[in-house]
Amino acid sequence: MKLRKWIVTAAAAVVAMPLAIGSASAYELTIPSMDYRTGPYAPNGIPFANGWTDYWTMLNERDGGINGVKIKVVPCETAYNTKQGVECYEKTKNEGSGALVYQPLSTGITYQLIPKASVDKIPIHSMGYGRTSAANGKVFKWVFNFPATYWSQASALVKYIGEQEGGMDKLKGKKIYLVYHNSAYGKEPIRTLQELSKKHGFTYQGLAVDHPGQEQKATWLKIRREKPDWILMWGWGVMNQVAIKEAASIRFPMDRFIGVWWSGSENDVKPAGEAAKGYLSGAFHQPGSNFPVHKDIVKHVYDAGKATDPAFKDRVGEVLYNRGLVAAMWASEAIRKAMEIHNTKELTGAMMRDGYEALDVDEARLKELGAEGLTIPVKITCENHEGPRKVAVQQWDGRQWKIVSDFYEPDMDVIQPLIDEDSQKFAKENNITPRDCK
Amino acid sequence: MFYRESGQFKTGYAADQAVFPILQDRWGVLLMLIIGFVGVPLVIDDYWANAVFIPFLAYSLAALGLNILTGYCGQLSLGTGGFLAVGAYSSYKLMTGFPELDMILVLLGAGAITALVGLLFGLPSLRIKGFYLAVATLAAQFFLIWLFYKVPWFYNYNATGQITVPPREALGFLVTTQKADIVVRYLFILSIVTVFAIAAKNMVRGRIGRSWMAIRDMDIAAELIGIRPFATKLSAFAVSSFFIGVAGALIFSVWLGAAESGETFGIIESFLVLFMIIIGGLGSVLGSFLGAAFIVLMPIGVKNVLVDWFGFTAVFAKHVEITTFGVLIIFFLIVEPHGLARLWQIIKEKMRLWPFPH
Amino acid sequence: MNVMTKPTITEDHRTIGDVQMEVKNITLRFGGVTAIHNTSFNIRHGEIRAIIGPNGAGKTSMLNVINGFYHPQEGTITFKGEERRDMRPHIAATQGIARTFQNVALFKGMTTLDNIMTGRSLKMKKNIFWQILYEGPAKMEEIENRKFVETIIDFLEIQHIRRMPVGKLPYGLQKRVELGRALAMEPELLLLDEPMAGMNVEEKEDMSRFIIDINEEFGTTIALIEHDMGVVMDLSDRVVVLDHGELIADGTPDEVQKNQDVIDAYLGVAHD
Amino acid sequence: MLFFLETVISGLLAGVMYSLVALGFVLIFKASGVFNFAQGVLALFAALTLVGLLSGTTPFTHVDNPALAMPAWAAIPATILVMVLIAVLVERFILRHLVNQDQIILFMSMVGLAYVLEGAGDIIWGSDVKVIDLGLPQGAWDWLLDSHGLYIEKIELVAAGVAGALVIVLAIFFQKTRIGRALRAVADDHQAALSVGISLRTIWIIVWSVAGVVALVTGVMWGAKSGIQFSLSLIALKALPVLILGGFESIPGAIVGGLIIGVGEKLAEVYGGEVIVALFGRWIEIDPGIFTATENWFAYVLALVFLLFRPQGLFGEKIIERV
Repeated sequence: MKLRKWIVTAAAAVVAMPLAIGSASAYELTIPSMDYRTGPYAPNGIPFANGWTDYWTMLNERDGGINGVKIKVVPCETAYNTKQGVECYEKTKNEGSGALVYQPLSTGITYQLIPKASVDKIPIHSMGYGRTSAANGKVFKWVFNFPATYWSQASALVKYIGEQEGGMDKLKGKKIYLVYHNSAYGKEPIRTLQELSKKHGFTYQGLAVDHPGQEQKATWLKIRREKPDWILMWGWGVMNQVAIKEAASIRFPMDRFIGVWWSGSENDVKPAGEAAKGYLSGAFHQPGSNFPVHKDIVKHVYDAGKATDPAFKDRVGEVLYNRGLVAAMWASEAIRKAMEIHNTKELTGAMMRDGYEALDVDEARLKELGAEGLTIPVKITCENHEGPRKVAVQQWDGRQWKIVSDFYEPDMDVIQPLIDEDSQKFAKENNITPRDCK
Repeated sequence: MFYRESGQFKTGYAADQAVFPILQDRWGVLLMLIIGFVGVPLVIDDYWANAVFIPFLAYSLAALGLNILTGYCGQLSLGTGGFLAVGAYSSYKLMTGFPELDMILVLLGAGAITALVGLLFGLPSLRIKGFYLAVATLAAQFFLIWLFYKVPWFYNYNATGQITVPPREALGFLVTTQKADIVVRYLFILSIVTVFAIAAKNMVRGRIGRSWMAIRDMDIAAELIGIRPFATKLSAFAVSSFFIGVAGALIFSVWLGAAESGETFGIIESFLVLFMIIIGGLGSVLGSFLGAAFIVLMPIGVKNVLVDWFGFTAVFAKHVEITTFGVLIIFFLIVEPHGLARLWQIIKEKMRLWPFPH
Repeated sequence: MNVMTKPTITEDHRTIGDVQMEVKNITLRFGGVTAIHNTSFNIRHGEIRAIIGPNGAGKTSMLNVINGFYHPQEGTITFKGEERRDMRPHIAATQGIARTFQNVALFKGMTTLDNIMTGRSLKMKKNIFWQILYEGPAKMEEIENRKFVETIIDFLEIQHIRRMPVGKLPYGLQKRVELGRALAMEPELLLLDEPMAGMNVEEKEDMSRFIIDINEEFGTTIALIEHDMGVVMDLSDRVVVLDHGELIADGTPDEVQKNQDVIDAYLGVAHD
Repeated sequence: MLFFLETVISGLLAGVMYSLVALGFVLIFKASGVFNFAQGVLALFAALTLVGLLSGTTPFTHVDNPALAMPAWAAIPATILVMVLIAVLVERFILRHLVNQDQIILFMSMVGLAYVLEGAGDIIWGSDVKVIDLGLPQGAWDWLLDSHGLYIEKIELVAAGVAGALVIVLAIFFQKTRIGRALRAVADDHQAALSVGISLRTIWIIVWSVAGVVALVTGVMWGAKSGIQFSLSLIALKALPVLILGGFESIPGAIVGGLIIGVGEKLAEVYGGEVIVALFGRWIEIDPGIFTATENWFAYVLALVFLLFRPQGLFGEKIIERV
């Protein structure tokens, strides 16, 4: 074994691909950053990656890390491509003292990493994306998808629609259409919506748009003809911008057009300009940069010249930026919890997982973090990896996004059976015995 | 000096027709096989296996398949990604439909199904040629990807259309999923690729290979000596698709473990595999391997050098990598349009004569 | 016109047999242009038959009709006793008609050896599974055919270029390789389209020698198109003369040479 | 019926957008036999450059500096200048070295070029979604929608107009100017072009520059619909079925082919589901949404089927093979 290790090191050095220039110096918390700042989805990847990275940099600069331990962010460019994502994972997982958590940022990459995570003992936080049934912590020990899944979101958005219509019973006979990206991601809400349509008696119809979605005239002609009452959209990349423009062109009322939270960023509405006014989308955090934490970031990161993307300064606080920031914030809290549980400052992936499972960020803690009201309180348990399951609706007012509704809870009567079914299927296929969460 | 054929006399046509008529070549190949089967497993780790060796081998097989169609038979195809997807999805259906089936049979089955699909999409080659055919194969690419999203039967009606590999064994060894030992997975894919490479070499040096090349070089003349163009083209489509289908099954089951049709087997795959055979060498088995090595290793190499050595930011390095990729492709096309395999041949010629230049 | 119909022994002791191919009333049109008009002639076993005529007379089109590449609008082709509306390339190939081309149609990316081996395609029957295995039946078949090909290589004296890609060979050698590929088919009827075009005197002599040897040693019937009248007159037993797609003369070299129509055609006298 | 008309009109107008992309391909293929796969990226690059100049973005740092912003009358010629520069570079560093190579080699070099331009575009101008503001009209044509209930997008009418004008300008250029005639000669015979007294290299540069201008127009028109971003480069894939339908060398083919593809795929997407349900719905339960997202492949299949019946394309002549 020793020989093999030695040969590995030698080979790595000789073939000129330094995998791990292991700094033998002080322990650092290794946080990989699966960026996608290139490729067709770069416009969405850049703000998220900046939010994620800036928060860690801010912790280092302001507090000297977490409990005195410095954080090392290891960026790796995936270009939103599954294969490059796998390469990134393999490259960064042993970096330094070992990666602590992965935020894969793509449904495709998440599916790749789920089986790897349990073998390599590194937790995955697919925040609001990825495999929905991973909410079942009994089966998916290493995967977390709080604060809410696509299924929960679909249900919450239908609740919002019901409220707007004057009650869930008013949904009967209404038409709700789903315009979705023809991919695994886009198909996520279909089953939930089908179940809900049975329950509430509305008509559901899915209209797929193929990647990349530059041309969707026919889809919108259909919508113009069939006049649905509401449209939900699971879109991604250029598809969002084109869809919003087309909707505006056929004069579909924007305040009856709701996107998933990946279809609700500044990028998506800007090309449509004024016409996008009133467009809605799901959200689990506030946009904007008026929170103390943002001020700290600008002060300690941008003004101190420590930012990876200095040109981004004016855009701090964009929807996707805040999403990256919130993700990093929860991860940092999981680190604190893990250190507390295991009473050590040198964490491993396995300890980090325990930290995530014990995560409890309430209002008070949010305030301490300088993020009061930025997002919802999160509490994770062994069996529930989805946490709070709360979704609000935000609206574009022509200049910025604003949350315009309460946070809705999904209809778990419909969703829980779906989660159980899917996770049990996974457990059976992969010979996993569900944990006992007592 | 050491690469000479003087003193090696062939005593029969059998010896003259051997794959590697020159002794040193035989030793070279043997050495490569020993390194591949014995040396690499000693040092391989997750990164090298998952990011370098397994993708390299899987893509070599795909490149080999495309090279049969494009390099040997002259039919330009941009549908490789779609055929890889057929291989992946049919292996998934076989694995979940017949859980007892040995992985080797699953691979062969996936190859056979892909061959049938390849035959179907090869039919237009009866009437259209060149770029027109290439663009027509794009129809296969887009249609197949769409089909695997749209028809739930292909992904066993699960919620999203993602397929995930179940644990399966080949000859009693677990070869799929993350639980399989990485060395076993590597050796499995290496064995499969070796067998297919030998099969390819045997085909291209025999009658069928000559028929393909005859069609490529001048289909009219070939027809007049009794080679039926349509049947020959179709056989190239079938064999090529078989190889690509097995490669797709391997990419899904042994390498990635999960796949989504458009995401994993998109149009970009078609171009990458085409790059491999053009940079490696059209109409060369060795070239398929060299090209796959180049295309798989180049981006990783550039990335590691730029990020780890020169401290570029990941994003800038990625942009530079994309640009460099393009520049290198153009550079290679200009310097040696016949690919790395030809370059290697020229080096060998030089060595044969060394130290006398003429 | 004196058309021979019975088996005859020529001065050089070759046997010229029955009619092997009968071309009857062939008319070939492309759109509005008539390339061949109502032309009939025959080719007999073992003879050397020349097809001559000025440029654009329809000679190459005639060969294309004979081996099935063009499909005439009218007429029939009888080969080996079977009468056909038109010929098909693969039928021509399987029944023993081989051919060379005006502008060498070799497989440029392949070596001399492989080019000639393609000529054996129809003789090799082992299916793809044997070929994948290679060792065993496929190898035996390969070696057997290789032996045959080597005799052709020896016959044509091209041993030294065996392993060279044909694209790089000089023109004269390419023509020879092409002849070799046709011979590898063991044809009964060999069609040669200007086998000596672009050759110097020495090369022409070599080629003439090969043609005579093929005819004498293998007994192969040969139909050739050639512009060099000296060669045609020396080699051929009988000559067909085409002009503007019409047959204007058919007979022995001597007869044809004296024919007034032929003289006019070659001198470019206007038709009326 | 009105809806059917609407679908057809939308299809025609979308078709014009496809034609616009196909036009760039045809120009280059006609003059140099190069299948320019980089045309889509060229459109992206041109549009990025224009936006960069309009908003005064500093190259490489991606910081907007309003003080450096150019007005449109200066930015458009400047962008054209950049496209000419690219033409010169392409000739100097690629085409010149690949004369007389196989078409597939030239094709792959163009894919290589696409990578180079993609990387360069990102490095120079950044990869955010950019909004182009040339005062192009947005939304539906209100009068038509209000009084007749017919929905047509203004931007697409403008695009159709621009495309039409572009074709007329190109036609005049090819028919009436000396260079244009030389370009046509080159398409037939390289030697002939030399005898006209214009070097092949000059011709390549000119034709690439013209294709660059077409790319700029394409980029602006498509960019107005979706914002300017990387995905713009993928419109090249939309042009390919148009090309096989219309032929690689025919400008009228590109136009008519584009229209056919546009109408065909709109009708398929809108009515395909209904047709399938009507045909097979009796026997099996079919989700009427099954036939959505077909726009990526339907055009290819349409072109393919067409090609099987008419291998020479729309305006091609039947080729008689000779040996």
